[in-house]
Amino acid sequence: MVNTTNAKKLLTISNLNVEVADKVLFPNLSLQVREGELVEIHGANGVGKSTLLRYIIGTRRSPNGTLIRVSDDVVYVGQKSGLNPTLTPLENLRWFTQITGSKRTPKELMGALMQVGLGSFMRTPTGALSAGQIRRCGLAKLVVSDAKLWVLDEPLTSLDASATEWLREAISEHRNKNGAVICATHASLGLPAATTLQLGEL
Amino acid sequence: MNWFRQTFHRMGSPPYFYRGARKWITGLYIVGLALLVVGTIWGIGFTPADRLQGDSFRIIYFHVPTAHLSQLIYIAVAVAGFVFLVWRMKMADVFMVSAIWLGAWLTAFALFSGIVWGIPTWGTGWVWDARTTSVLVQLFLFIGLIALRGAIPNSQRAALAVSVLAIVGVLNIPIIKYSVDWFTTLHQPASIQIGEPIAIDLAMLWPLLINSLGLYAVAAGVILSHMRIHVLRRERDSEWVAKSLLTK
Amino acid sequence: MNGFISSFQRTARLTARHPLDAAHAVAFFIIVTSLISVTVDNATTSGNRDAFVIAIMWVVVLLATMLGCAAAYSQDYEDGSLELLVAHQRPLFPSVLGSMMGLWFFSTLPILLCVPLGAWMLTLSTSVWWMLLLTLLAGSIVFTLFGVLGAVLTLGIGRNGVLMALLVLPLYVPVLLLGVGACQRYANGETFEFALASLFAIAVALVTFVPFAIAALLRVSQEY
Amino acid sequence: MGGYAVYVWPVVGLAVLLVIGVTVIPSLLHRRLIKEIRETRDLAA
Repeated sequence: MVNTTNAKKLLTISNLNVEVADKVLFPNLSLQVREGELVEIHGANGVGKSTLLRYIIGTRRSPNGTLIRVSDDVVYVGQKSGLNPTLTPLENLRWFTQITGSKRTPKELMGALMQVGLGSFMRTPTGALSAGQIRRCGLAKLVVSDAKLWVLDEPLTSLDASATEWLREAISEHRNKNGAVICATHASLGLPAATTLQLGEL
Repeated sequence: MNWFRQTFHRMGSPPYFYRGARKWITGLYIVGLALLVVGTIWGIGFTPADRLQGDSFRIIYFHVPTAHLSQLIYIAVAVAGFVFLVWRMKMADVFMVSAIWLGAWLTAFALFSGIVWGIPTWGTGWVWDARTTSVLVQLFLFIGLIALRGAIPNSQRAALAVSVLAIVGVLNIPIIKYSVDWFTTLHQPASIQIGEPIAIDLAMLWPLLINSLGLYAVAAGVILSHMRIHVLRRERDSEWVAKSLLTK
Repeated sequence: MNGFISSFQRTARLTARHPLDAAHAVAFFIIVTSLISVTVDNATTSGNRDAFVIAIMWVVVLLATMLGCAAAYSQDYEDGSLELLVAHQRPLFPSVLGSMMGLWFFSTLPILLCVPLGAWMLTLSTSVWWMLLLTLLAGSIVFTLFGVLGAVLTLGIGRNGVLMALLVLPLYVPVLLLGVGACQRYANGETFEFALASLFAIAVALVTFVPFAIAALLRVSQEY
Repeated sequence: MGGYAVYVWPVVGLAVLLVIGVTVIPSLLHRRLIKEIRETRDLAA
């Protein structure tokens, strides 16, 4: 594990109001994420967890507060899969690497799909896969991305035991390589040295 | 310039606007309605009939002000859209919602009065000439804005979409005007004589001016009172609404 | 009988919840009729059958192109691809231009290829064919641009294409008039070059401007 | 007044209706909204 106090800051949020439909859900939020950290965001439904993640990946802009991401490299696995149901997992993954600009050979893409257990389904249209398989395919994005900061929204939804175990290992490995993970979740991932951010009533 | 900036700032504050607009609305209504009554009676009863068009020319006292104002409202909506897109000022959105309905009604009325004027003057109610066509397109643009606004439940998002459509539409208006002008000069059948600018007598002009001013005042009042309603609806849960309702 | 009554009631209740929706189809009817009317008007006064056919062909291509754009970005919106695109592509403009050219190439161009078939069925003089195709080439690009704009404006509302048509059809007016005008003038043996030049100039201007509006709307669609 | 004046009256009539409509409707809406807000406040209190 990296010594967190000396590690580089990847994300700094200060005095951000998390707003949904003109209502401030969580005022004056401040958060720092350094290399090697895992931040779990807990909180009840509708408290603004997903919204906070959207501020972090930059699809939402806030009128107040500041949010500084050290670099553009962030990878996001959200509630929606981000996979086109007509295309195959392989084609979807290829499109993902194209828009994020991470260079991967077809072999590497296939390897990523093997890792998440979709080896025999990589040429099936994604729409024909089960909910759990689609989640796995979404998580394969983490493998093919160069991003240092992983942003995960309820990553454990629909995952079976083996996939959960794989994700926990992948997160640990990413942290060892100076990466950081922000994860909105109901159930704690149960990994060591995780910071918890409780949204809503404390 | 300082007072201007201050007023601009305050207008963005809902309670200030809600309280301040009330006096303005009453004033605008009184002045506007008085002007409209004077202009209408003068126009209908006391101006000489036109040598060529007879009495039906009096329709222009209603047609011209509405047609002009509806166009002005469309441009104002687009400007408000720009303000909303850039500064996300909520009052700009409130203005847009309030103004598009009035704009659509005025445009429809302008079309209707134009048709009625055309029957005796041109011998036909409808001609695809430059003005009628572009006013019709403007009505369609207003209808589009209303439909879009009504279809999106999230008010923030609806406002953004309406802003973009209004801006695209207003940039299109000169192009529409140009193309319609060009297209309709293709075919001018000789049986129809379209509006040579009639040299208007000053006695005929006065009621037109008075009616225009009256209509502008009433329209401003209508938009302000709609805006008040929207502000109140939006802020129904806030402190100041509770206070102002209790003291009444 | 119970099933009939309950279903009728349900439909009535849903209509009452959004009364404006029922008016959309009516407005669509009126707008399309006006578009046909204004373009055909010229043909009826000149008495040239070719001018009439040109007007009809243009309106049909317009509607076909517009409907082909109605679903643009809606799948990406549903499955979250759009969220990724907005998060990672800065600026969004090239990406928008790319998918729009793709849409034009694979969905609009086939319609143009069928235009000679339509012209033949409506017995348009063969001398006008190439002019019709040339003007429609510029026209279809603009129809695609505004069609995508309309589709993006109505993203995630879950309505049918009628609403999108209401927003977009008024924007089609200038290009329709210039295109039909140029073509009809050509058929009547009048000077058409100026209209043709204006048509292409407007098309080029819109190709550079509209994608920015679309990109802005795509960002906005993720922002609430 | 004669001749074509018959065309003037429908326009004037509609104009009057329009002015009454656009001025009266907002104030009715405003009153209804205030009543509604008061009601919900009373319920909450």
